[in-house]
Amino acid sequence: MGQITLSNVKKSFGNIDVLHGINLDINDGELVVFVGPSGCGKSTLLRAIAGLEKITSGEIAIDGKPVNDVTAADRGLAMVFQSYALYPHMSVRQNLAFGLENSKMPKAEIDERITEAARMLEIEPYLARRPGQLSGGQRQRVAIGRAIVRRPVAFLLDEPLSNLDAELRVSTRAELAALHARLSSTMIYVTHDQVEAMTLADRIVVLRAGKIEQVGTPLELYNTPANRFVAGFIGAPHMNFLEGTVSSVQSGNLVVALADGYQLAIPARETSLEQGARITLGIRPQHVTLGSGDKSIQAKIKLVEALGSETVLHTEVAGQKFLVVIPGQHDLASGTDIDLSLSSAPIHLFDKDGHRI
Amino acid sequence: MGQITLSNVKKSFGNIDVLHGINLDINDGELVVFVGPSGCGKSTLLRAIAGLEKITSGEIAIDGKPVNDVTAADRGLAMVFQSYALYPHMSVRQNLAFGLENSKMPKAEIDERITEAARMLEIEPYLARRPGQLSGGQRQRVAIGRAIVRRPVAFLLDEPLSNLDAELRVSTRAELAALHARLSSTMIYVTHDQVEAMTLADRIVVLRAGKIEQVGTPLELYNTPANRFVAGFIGAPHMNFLEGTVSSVQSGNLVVALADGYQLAIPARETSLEQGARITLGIRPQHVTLGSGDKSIQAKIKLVEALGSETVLHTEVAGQKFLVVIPGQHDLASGTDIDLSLSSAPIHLFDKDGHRI
Amino acid sequence: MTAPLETASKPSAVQHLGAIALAPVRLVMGLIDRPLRALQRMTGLSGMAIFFLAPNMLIFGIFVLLPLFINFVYSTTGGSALFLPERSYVGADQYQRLFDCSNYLDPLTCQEDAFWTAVSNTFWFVVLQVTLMIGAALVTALILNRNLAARSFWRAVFFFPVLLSPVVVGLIWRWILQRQGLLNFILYPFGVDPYTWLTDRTWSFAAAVGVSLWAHMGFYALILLAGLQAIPKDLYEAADMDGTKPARVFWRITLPLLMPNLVVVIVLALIRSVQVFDEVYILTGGGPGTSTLFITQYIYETGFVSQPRNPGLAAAASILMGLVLVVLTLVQLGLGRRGEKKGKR
Amino acid sequence: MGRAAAFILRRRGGKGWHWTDIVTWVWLIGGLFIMFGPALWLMFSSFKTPAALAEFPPSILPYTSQQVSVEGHDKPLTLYDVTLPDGTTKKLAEVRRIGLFSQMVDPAKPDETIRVNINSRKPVQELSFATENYTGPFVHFDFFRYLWNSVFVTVMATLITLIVNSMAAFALSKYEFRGRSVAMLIILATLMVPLSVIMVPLYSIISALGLFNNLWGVILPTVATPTGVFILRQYMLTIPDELIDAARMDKASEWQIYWRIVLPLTAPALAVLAIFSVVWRWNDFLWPLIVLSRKELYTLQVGLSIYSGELNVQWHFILAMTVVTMIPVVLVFIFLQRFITTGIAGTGLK
Amino acid sequence: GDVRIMWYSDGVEGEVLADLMKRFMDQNPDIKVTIDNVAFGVIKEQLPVQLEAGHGPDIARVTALKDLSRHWLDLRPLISDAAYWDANFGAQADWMRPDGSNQISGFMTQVTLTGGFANKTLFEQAGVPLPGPDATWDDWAAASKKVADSQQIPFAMALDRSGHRITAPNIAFGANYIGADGKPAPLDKGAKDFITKFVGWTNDGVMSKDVWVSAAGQTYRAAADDFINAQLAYYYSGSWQIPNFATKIGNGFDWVATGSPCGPAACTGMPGGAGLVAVKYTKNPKDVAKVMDYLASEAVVKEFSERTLFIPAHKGILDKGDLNFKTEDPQVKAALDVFVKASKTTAPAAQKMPGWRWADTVYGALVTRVAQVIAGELPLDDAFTRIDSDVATKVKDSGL
Ligand SMILES: Nc1ncnc2c1ncn2[C@@H]1O[C@H](COP(=O)(O)OP(=O)(O)OP(=O)(O)O)[C@@H](O)[C@H]1O
Ligand SMILES: Nc1ncnc2c1ncn2[C@@H]1O[C@H](COP(=O)(O)OP(=O)(O)OP(=O)(O)O)[C@@H](O)[C@H]1O
Ligand SMILES: [Mg+2]
Ligand SMILES: [Mg+2]
Repeated sequence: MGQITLSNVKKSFGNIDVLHGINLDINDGELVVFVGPSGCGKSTLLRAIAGLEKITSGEIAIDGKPVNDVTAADRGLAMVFQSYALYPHMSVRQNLAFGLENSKMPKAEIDERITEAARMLEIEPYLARRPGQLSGGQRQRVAIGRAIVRRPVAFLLDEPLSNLDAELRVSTRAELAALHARLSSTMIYVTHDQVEAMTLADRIVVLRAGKIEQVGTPLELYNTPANRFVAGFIGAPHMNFLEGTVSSVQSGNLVVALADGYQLAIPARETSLEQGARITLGIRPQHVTLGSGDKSIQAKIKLVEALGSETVLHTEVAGQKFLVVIPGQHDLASGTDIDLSLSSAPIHLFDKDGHRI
Repeated sequence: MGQITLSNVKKSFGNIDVLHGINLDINDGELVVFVGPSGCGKSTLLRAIAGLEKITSGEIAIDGKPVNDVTAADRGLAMVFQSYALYPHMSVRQNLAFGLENSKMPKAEIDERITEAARMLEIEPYLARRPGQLSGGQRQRVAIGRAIVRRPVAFLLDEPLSNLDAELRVSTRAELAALHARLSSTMIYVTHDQVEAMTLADRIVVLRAGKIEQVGTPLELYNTPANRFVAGFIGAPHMNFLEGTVSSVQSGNLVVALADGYQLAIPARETSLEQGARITLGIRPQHVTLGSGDKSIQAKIKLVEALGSETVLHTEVAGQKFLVVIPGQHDLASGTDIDLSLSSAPIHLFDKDGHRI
Repeated sequence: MTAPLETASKPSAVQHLGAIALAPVRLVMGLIDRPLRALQRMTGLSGMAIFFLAPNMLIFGIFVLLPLFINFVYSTTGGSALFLPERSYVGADQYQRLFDCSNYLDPLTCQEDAFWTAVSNTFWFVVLQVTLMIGAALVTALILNRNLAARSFWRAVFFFPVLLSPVVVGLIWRWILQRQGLLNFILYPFGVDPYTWLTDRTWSFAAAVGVSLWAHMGFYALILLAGLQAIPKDLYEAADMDGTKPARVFWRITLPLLMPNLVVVIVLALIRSVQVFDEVYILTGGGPGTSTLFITQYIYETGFVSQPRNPGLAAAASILMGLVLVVLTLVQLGLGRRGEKKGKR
Repeated sequence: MGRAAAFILRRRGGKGWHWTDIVTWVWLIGGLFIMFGPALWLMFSSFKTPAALAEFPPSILPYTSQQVSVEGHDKPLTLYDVTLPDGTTKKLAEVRRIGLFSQMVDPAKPDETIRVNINSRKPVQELSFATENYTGPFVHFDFFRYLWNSVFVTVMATLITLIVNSMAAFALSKYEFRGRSVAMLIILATLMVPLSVIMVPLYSIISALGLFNNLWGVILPTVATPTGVFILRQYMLTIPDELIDAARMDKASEWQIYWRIVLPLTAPALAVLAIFSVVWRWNDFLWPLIVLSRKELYTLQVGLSIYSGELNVQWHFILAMTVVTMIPVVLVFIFLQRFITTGIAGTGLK
Repeated sequence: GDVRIMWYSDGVEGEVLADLMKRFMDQNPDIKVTIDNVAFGVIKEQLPVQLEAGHGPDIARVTALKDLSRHWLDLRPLISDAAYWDANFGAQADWMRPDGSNQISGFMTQVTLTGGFANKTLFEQAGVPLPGPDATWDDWAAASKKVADSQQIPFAMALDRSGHRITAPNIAFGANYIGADGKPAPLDKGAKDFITKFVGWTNDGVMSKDVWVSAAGQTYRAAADDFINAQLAYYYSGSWQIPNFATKIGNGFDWVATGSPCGPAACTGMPGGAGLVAVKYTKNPKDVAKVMDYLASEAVVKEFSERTLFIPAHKGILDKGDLNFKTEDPQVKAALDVFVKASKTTAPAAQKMPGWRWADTVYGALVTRVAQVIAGELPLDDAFTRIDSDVATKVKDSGL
């Protein structure tokens, strides 16, 4: 009831190849989040699973049965469209009821489900309105509501919360999580929001240009990204990358020379790195602290962004951009030089092809 | 050149009142961010300024001249629509060029501007496509591009980055900021993203149900929210509120009794609080630390969300929900009791009407 | 947030009536749904496409295609009998006769001089009428689409002539344009001498064009009006924000997005102007001389009026006319196809 | 008043007259005269007597000569404005006309006859509506029966047209299937066939099906109009496919998509087609004339046609009945045209 | 049983017939007669289609009598007194039966005769005397021209745009369309003479050009409205205009029927008219015969004619001359009398035309081409050859 298997799914629009062979197993009841840069094929993949887009080759199976030739209506999934696609001629209530009426549900139950969904999404006051009379966020909530009243075996959610305010987003996210827990239905969730991805996902699938880069639990991806792309993509602000060359390899220790001569000693795992190899160091902005010390580098502040609870410093280290996030509010002027300590920072190493070492 | 004044602007759709008298002065070259819950009237206000929505009463003036009767085309503003509103029959390039051709700009300059905007928004590969052949995020970028190539006296941006991935969002935001700095054009920016609001805004306008709640610089709003609503709305995750009553007022110190008998001593400014007054304490989740100490309370962990760089604890304090954000990853199980220290936390006080004390 | 309960779209009396009238329809539609779902499972989407197309095609096949085919058979027979079994097969004789000309540019050198006169008259008529028709219908639709006071009244004004039967249309205008007609009566005070508009070759041709424009313009304007409504409002808002002049909005936004509906209008206007008959027949009868004799009148006279009738020749002429129209329409659609694609969101 | 004027003369955007406003009003006023004027004149003419109809120069309003009853004459006499030889004018009644002279009396002094040259008299005209043009036909023919037949034909044909055509248009606009272009082509190709051309074959088919002298014989051949399919299909092309996708995700069957999503969103085009269909079927004349040869089955238009004889056409009746038969279609138009302005298809999308 | 009559009306004759049939049904309760009133167009264009398909009414009022004659029912064995029919309607019986048979198909509800009308008032005002009964076409042309010039009216004379109408003067000028084999002969001198003269008149403005150029092909156009509005001094049309003039002219001016002007060969009009015929596909031939018998009976024919102001075909009635037309207008009575009288002097060549199969073919070609000449599209000589070739083609087309 809700297990989805993609085998070598490819999709082209004319001569534009969008999906290049996707292989993925989604377990029943699992909540999988698709992330990836804009235009990488997330929506297309979702639409292919829904049955709205004919795939060019490969196979999609639901609960082991291939569904390539099953129409969208018969696959039994529900979807929240990135563009909402609300029925403009129906009131919000009718929009929500439509799917239920199609499965010949008794009127009373329809009403009950609508009431519940409307309460949950805070759209009760608008039930009688047409989509054209709603704000962007309200429309988006109706689109979510239309999917959840259905209680299908699997949900496909395409950036469902992108137009909601922070507070509503948190509460709706929590409601979705609760719903997922309650119905134990499979969910495929596309989002650009790091927090959503990290908190909701059982597994995150990182897509890039129509290919899967890595699949794993949120912390797996955060702590051990398979490559430079994933490392940069997971975590906000993104990981800092410093280019360097291996200047010496000692047992358990690696010395890396950065662009302008800085030398950085890094505790290295068993490694096959040669001296002189080009290498990239990855350091998350949150793991850098102010102050000089053991492993410290000098940086020049370019820009200071105060977010209230934390401050983001855009600095330059050895001629390369380097972000630092420090908690609290700080009175730092741009243009000043500061010392950054990396002593408590886990350092990720990537070879010249971007693979994790 | 871009100073916008709103005096008592009201707007109703039929008998639905959406804006209830908005007064606001936006200075030339200022970047003002509108935030507020979904459906509070941000888009409507933006559309009213743009001249797309006739206001019911009040006056809108640009550079001191009332523009109530000036058509949108003649107000000389540019807008990014929440719904994009791209011309479906034109290629991306034509979409971008359309506004420029209107002002009879030489072809060479049009090309130059398009090239620049396309580079900035990373949409060069799609210039020849129609909007229907783009992903959601790509469309949104085209919508932004269409506004920025115009270089108008004022930009109106309605959630312009909502469908972009984190990385792109950061870079586009930076580009917008640079653009703003370079053109020194006024910008009104609607967003639900805290980071965007905090980093971009000269001033933030907090709207709620068609009324302005507070106007101020980002840190003003963060540090001294005028009321409970603003306090809860600015900052993510939102501020914790603990309900309590004043149990004693000593000079310079206030003792507040929480629901289940906890007593909390707070350094108070000159205050006119009576003993027994109902009061709300506001504490930001980031300001709470683990461990017992001077001002500490006990909490029970309900849920742990690991975001990688930080961990969000959903706890219960004195029977009320209480969020805690602690940096790093922690192995805490839900259900356990922990001690929270408030010693370093600025505590906000709100009276029973929600006003800041 | 305190949005009051919805009052904006309180159902009007008409909507109530509509709802009551729709209830049985709902029921029926609901009842058919179940078998159709089964059908859909069995046949898939393309099967459903056939299902939706079938009733139309069936009726169409019986009442349009079949007669058309029979008509073709007619064109290969001779004699004056009306029903096929009594007619003799003559092969391509009728076509040969139509094409029997020593100089195609001079109709009088043809065996069927009337046919060629009609062809050339029809050609000029079509060129003139279709261009004017599309222009006028477009302007009317655009104007009626504006936020006018008493919109329905204005719509009725422009649509009114469509309600009149061709006979009445022809008649009114004959009364207006004849020597002692209303027009001369109105113009007289302005120092215009009474003129016999309908016996002047140029004027009567212009009158034929004008009257058929008058009679059918509302029809096309209405199609375009519906098409204009289908253009999303936010695009106009975007264009407004882009500081677009009305003329440019028209050329760059309205026109391309109206294309699918404009194609309807162009194709229909073309076809119907080639088939022009009734009102012009009443108005000018094809005169003066043969200056407003059009193909359909030729076909009608050959097939039904002249003694003895020649249905075979009439059928051949109609088949030729149809062929020309098919070609023209294909060209139109070829041009329109680009527009259609463009209009898609 | 000022506000009313401001409302009526509402213009584009704000202040001042934009050129489009001027074009609009020129077009509207011109339209009022050119489009509506003749029709209005037709309406007035329908109240004219046959003599007044044939009169040159035509009058705009229906006038007749005024009659007076004069003592000593059984019948009312026609009143004239007479210019007497001494240059004065007088209102006199004509007793009889003999050649170039007419004998007239002053209604006040009925005994005295005056001889007047016929060129110096002019009838006194008064506005008078020849209502017998309207009442006459009700006596001559079975008006309500014809009306019922017309209504039946129009309603049935329109309903079937709308359903059958919209189904076909749906298939042709929203599905990809083999033979789609061929079907479209066939439909378009047959647009070219004027009815008069296929009349005889069609007649054979109708007789073969036993539909001769049957209202269904009038209805069926008209309902698969290619025009309708074409109009609807082109309009449906503008409905975003994404809405159909959404409905499919909502487990809607294709039939439901057709009638719950596509049909309502096609309302403007359906209204247009409904108006056309009603007008066409109501005014249909040639084809019903062939199929219906019994007067119990006549539609109004066929009934009306009996006033066209071989050598004489009784225009006064035809005009009056044209006006009467137009009333229902005008009402239908006024009712349906409101649906034309409800284009909302795009608003459900982001 | 049921009897259906398909009937068209130019005036009140439909109501009169309905009246008569009501009376008939009162006397014959077993027969139900239904009158299907139709437009003349239906009779002309649709009835043939129906008849060829074997449908059609039981009785129809038709003008294309000869052309459709193979569909008519032979009433001879069914009617009560064939001799009465032969005696009174025999003169026109040939117009409506297949060539070479002695079938009785029906009878003429009305005979018409072409003839002229003069606007007496205009003549008086111009001081021009009306030409006498033996006046020629040239006399009328000259007189009318004088009237037109003095009274400032646009045209002196008009002749309906119709092959049938122009055939009357053609025959008066000695034309004979019928060849030795019964098929159309090429145009002879008589026809060419008048046509030449006619075209000359239209060019000189004596004859109204408008009515002839205002249509193409064989379309019928009448100039009656011009006459009614006193825009013509002399109008050549036919007896059927009388009721029309009566209502529309009223006492606007005095008008008189003049009979047909003379030509070198004869002074003749063209006969014509509509016949009531029985259709052989009827299911109740007996009842049909009863209805026909009733309608053809002397009293009924007399009443019908008197009320409709039609000239009857019934020889007995005409011979008795006691027709009392129901009108108060003395001009109408006078005019009808003129036509009744003229009907007795119709030239034999003219008498033959209604019963001649190819008459309409020749008429059609004449109208089409002469109109083109008048419109200046075709030289006269070309028109003559075209007329001949048009007719020849048609004859060939028909496959006979
Ligand atoms: N045409 C309309 N008719 C009636 N109410 C409307 C209409 N358009 C908007 N509203 C209502 O006005 C309010 C404000 O809408 P607006 O679009 O300005 O909200 P918003 O602040 O932009 O919200 P969001 O963040 O969701 O986009 C909403 O409650 C909405 O339902
Ligand atoms: N109809 C189409 N024709 C051609 N290319 C298309 C079409 N639809 C989508 N694409 C392209 O396919 C790629 C994937 O699109 P998709 O909508 O799946 O992206 P996405 O991952 O959902 O992006 P976003 O986060 O911006 O929504 C994009 O580069 C887009 O330009
Ligand atoms: Mg997407
Ligand atoms: Mg909004």
